[in-house]
Amino acid sequence: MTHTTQALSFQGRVWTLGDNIDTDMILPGRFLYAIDKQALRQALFEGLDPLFAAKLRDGDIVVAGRNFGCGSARPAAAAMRMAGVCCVVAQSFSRTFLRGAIDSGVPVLECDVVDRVRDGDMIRVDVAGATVSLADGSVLPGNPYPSFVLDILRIGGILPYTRQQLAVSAG
Amino acid sequence: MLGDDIDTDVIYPARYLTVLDWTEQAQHVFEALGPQMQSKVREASVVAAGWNLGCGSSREHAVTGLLGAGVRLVVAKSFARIFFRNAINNGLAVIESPALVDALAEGDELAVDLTAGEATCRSGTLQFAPLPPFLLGILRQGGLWASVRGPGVAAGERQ
Amino acid sequence: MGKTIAEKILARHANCPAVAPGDYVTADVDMVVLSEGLSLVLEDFRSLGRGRVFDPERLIVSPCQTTPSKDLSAAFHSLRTRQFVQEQGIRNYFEIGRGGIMHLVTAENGFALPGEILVGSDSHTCTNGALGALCVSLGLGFAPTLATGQTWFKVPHTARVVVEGAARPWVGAKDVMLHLLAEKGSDGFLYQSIEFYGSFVRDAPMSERFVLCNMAVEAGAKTGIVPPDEKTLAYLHGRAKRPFEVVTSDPDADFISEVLIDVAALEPLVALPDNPANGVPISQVGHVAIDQVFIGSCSNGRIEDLRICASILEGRQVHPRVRVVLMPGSHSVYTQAAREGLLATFAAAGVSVGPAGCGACAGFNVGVLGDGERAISTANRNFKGRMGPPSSQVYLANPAVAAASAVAGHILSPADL
Amino acid sequence: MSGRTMAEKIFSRMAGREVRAGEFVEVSPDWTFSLDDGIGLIEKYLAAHGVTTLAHPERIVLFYDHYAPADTPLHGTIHRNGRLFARRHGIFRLHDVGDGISHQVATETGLVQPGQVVVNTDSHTMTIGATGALGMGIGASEMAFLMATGKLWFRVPTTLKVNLTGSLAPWATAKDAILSLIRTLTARGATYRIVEFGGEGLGRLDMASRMTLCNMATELGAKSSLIEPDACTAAHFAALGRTELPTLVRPDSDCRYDAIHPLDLSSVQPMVARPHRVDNVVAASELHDVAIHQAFLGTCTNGRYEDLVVAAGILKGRRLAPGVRMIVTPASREVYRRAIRSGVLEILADAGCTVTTAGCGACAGMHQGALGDQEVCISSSSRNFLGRMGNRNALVYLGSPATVSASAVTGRITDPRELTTH
Repeated sequence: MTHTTQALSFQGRVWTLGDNIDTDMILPGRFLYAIDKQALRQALFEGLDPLFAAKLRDGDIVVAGRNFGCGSARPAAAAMRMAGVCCVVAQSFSRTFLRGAIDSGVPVLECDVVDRVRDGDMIRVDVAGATVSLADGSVLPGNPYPSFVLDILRIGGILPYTRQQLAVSAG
Repeated sequence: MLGDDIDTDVIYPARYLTVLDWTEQAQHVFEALGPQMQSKVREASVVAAGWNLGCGSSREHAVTGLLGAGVRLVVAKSFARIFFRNAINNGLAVIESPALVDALAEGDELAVDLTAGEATCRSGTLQFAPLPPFLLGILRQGGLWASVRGPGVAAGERQ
Repeated sequence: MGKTIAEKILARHANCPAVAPGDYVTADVDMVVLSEGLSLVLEDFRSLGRGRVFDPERLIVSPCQTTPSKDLSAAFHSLRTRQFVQEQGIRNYFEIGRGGIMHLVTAENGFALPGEILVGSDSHTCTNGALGALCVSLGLGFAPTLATGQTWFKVPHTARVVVEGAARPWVGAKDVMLHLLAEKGSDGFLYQSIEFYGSFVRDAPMSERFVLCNMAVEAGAKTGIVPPDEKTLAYLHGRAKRPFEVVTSDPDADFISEVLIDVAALEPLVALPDNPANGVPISQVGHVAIDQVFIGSCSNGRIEDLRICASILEGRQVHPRVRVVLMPGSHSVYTQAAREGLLATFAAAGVSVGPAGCGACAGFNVGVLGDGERAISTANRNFKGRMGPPSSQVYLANPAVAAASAVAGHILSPADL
Repeated sequence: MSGRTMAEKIFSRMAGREVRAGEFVEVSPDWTFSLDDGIGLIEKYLAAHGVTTLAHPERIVLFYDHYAPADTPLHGTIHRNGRLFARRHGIFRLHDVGDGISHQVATETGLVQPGQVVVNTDSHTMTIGATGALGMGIGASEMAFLMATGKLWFRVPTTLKVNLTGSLAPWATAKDAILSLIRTLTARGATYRIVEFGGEGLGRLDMASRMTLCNMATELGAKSSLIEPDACTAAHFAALGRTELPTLVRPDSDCRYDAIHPLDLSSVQPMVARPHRVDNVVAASELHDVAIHQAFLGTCTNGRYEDLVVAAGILKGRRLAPGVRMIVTPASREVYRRAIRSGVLEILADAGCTVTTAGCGACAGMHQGALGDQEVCISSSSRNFLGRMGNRNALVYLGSPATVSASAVTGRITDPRELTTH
């Protein structure tokens, strides 16, 4: 059973956000049960700034302050990845957002770096090593994950991870 | 060409009633009948149907959606009352003539003179009862609102 | 070293002697609580190649977020949920007209039991911690748990919140939580389990305990728990679906923090837009005209809440410029409200009563606001765009303040009505 | 010259001269009703033509019944704009969320008087014909034109008379009567014409049954429907404290009808309209194994207190069939209040019914109650067109409140007499 794995280090352009960015702001409630998700792409972050989603390009990195993704347990991380965000760095994540990100294989890292970057900066995030390297060469430590969480992220989320576990136990 | 008793739920689903722009409404015309019919109506400028076209709800989108799709004339054996009324008020020409419908086939070219009550198509020229002058007057000016002399002139407005 | 409730329950379900905060464990779950949200992960579940759920008896499914299906997408998800329930032989299925909000239906039917682990997609799964269970939301990553009956947990630190004293009139658990949030912020208890203690909790009816645990998530907590006592056992008597074993924290358990709240000092609070942690005492809210009042949700949609609203609306009329949308938390609450004449009071006052369910809380269903409109809500969240377009605003309050504001047309304490 | 029909008399009063069927008149209706599913378009037309003042705001009433409470941000905004519109123009009244369906509210409050002309952006406006008033549906752009100019053109219609005889057997209702009439006359039996219900059988029908007959005349293609005012009409208004009524409009004994159709109420049995046409009607007893997923009781056709009482009579002490959900949407707040006070609502709730906020509900697939693919619904509403309740892959059958309730108990379309005989 081969699984495509994803590297857990990223180089990308930064978009900074503040504290307490909640999931109603990121993913408006009306989209959770909508079958046609196409309109979701433009409505991402509608609560925060209706124009924000259009600025996102593939490979961008969102850097935020405290309690990112608080509120409802809707799949906000997966929606951000759909909009091109490859990684999210925040001083702290809400519990449900962090679990949702890991389960959907969206690399996120807790690291207090939001005051050290500006929109448009290029940074490197090493989720496995739990470090964020800034343009000025400084490297800041983040919260490391246990190996099994890194395995989940590498394999792309809890689903492929469970398929692998089920195959191993069956094999 | 359409059958009898084509209702306004089939012509225009209720969930798009908030769509106000005619060309946007056009995308939802005949959605209940499936994409094949939808594309046909966009190419046609004349729609023909059997008895009781437009029965059911009074939604005006059933008419303005057709106008948005480029339809200029609707010929039917008979019209439901509100559809007929909405058509005239929005400048969509209507002809009530069972004979003419029977004489038409999909893809035909059709020329009509509404005032004289004359229509010529592949199988020849046919007479039909023209609309009363009062209604022709509204149609000629492109509908109810257009028949009011310029914007803003309303009986209720004190000059 | 003593252990907290969360540590004990997780250790037992991960069958290891003891666990400590920060450990990662894989534990068995006793109950999975779902709504029509089940349909959102069906493709994920099928992709696991396991045809059957781990145990149909340990799932409870109660459609409540978009029901009665408000549009085609909602009808699609409700239908897929029904089909999956039939296919898997899930007996604990509560069709509309018998169920209501999943968390209330779970408690009412004795599926949340002390010492057990209860998981679900919804972030308010923690509500049933009021019955001494460890209740944790898995978000939409619960498909693997449907197949294996297990999931991974990070063992949380536990905080003690001690609520002492007797509340003034029109002050209740909702105000305790709005106060706690205002003090500690919406990430005050990040990743932690909160255990509620104190005379207020001891004397409070079960409905108030559900409110405390329900809003623990708004403070960033993984869950909230009220250690079981005789009131819990009385509630579960005749309801509990299985035998259970009460689990409480050891006296010398290691709590990461302790917060003391003196209820007697509290007046009703109102959380200003756009965060539940923006709570201020109602006397400082000033004149805020409102367009809509929403009464309901898994926070304050129980019969006790409806009784409070009816006592205020009795013989009064809703302000002409205001519309009140009220959705009982469950169908049994709806039927009980009909029996007690509460619905008659609401109808006479001009309240629009809708079917049991989440209602207007999250903009999924009906009761959505228009551009620039303001609502006061007994639900638990008022983020920007929560109940309508981003330009609309939501204030959170307890049921009494909501009812009084409905009459006044602006935010008002019932004491001043 | 022969006598005049009710419609000719009403149009003559409005035109200020004697008019006959076939003539065109410009009239100022006594009442102009608009609904939340039309106000958006109306404001667009008024704005596009720079109209700032309305001709007769004191005759305009707004009703929120199709999207109440609002189910999307856009509908919430349409409601908000409508409230500002009402305040800005000083219209007569706005019936907000939960008050109920326009036709029901206008009739039960006595707002509309016999002989008056009411225009509304809804094809079921003729429901008020039960009180002897003339109700006609029009499009939104035309409604805007009427609000701006205060006048609208109409062609005076001919009239088709339905002569009611006998009286309804137990478990046969006015809905079954109108369904059997539609079967005989078909969906275009009365196109452009007024349907006037009269005859000796009328005296034994209550106001609710009369409203059901007038309501579904639109499914015959009728321009409107009317019932000659009688003792029941007078009692209806007397109960509302209106003893003095305007001169009651009655048809002249020698007026000319296009046709007179007999309808023997005593031969009526429970009927069902099958998808997807309202005139595709068979006796309920002929349908044996049509399983249903949803039962819907409500709408301006059969959502009145009397209809909920019929449902409670069948559901009392019974439960819905497993796998069946029943949605009950009272036609107005007043209906909801009476159902609570009388204990009817408790019976319906105990049986497992889901009661939603007063309004049109699931009828046109615009609010709670949408159907999933391949689902079957038995509904007390008036239309079962393809996709009518929102989903073109679902099937809608129409029946009386008794048939709807009996079917909800058995799980398949059932003649109510099956449940009530043994």
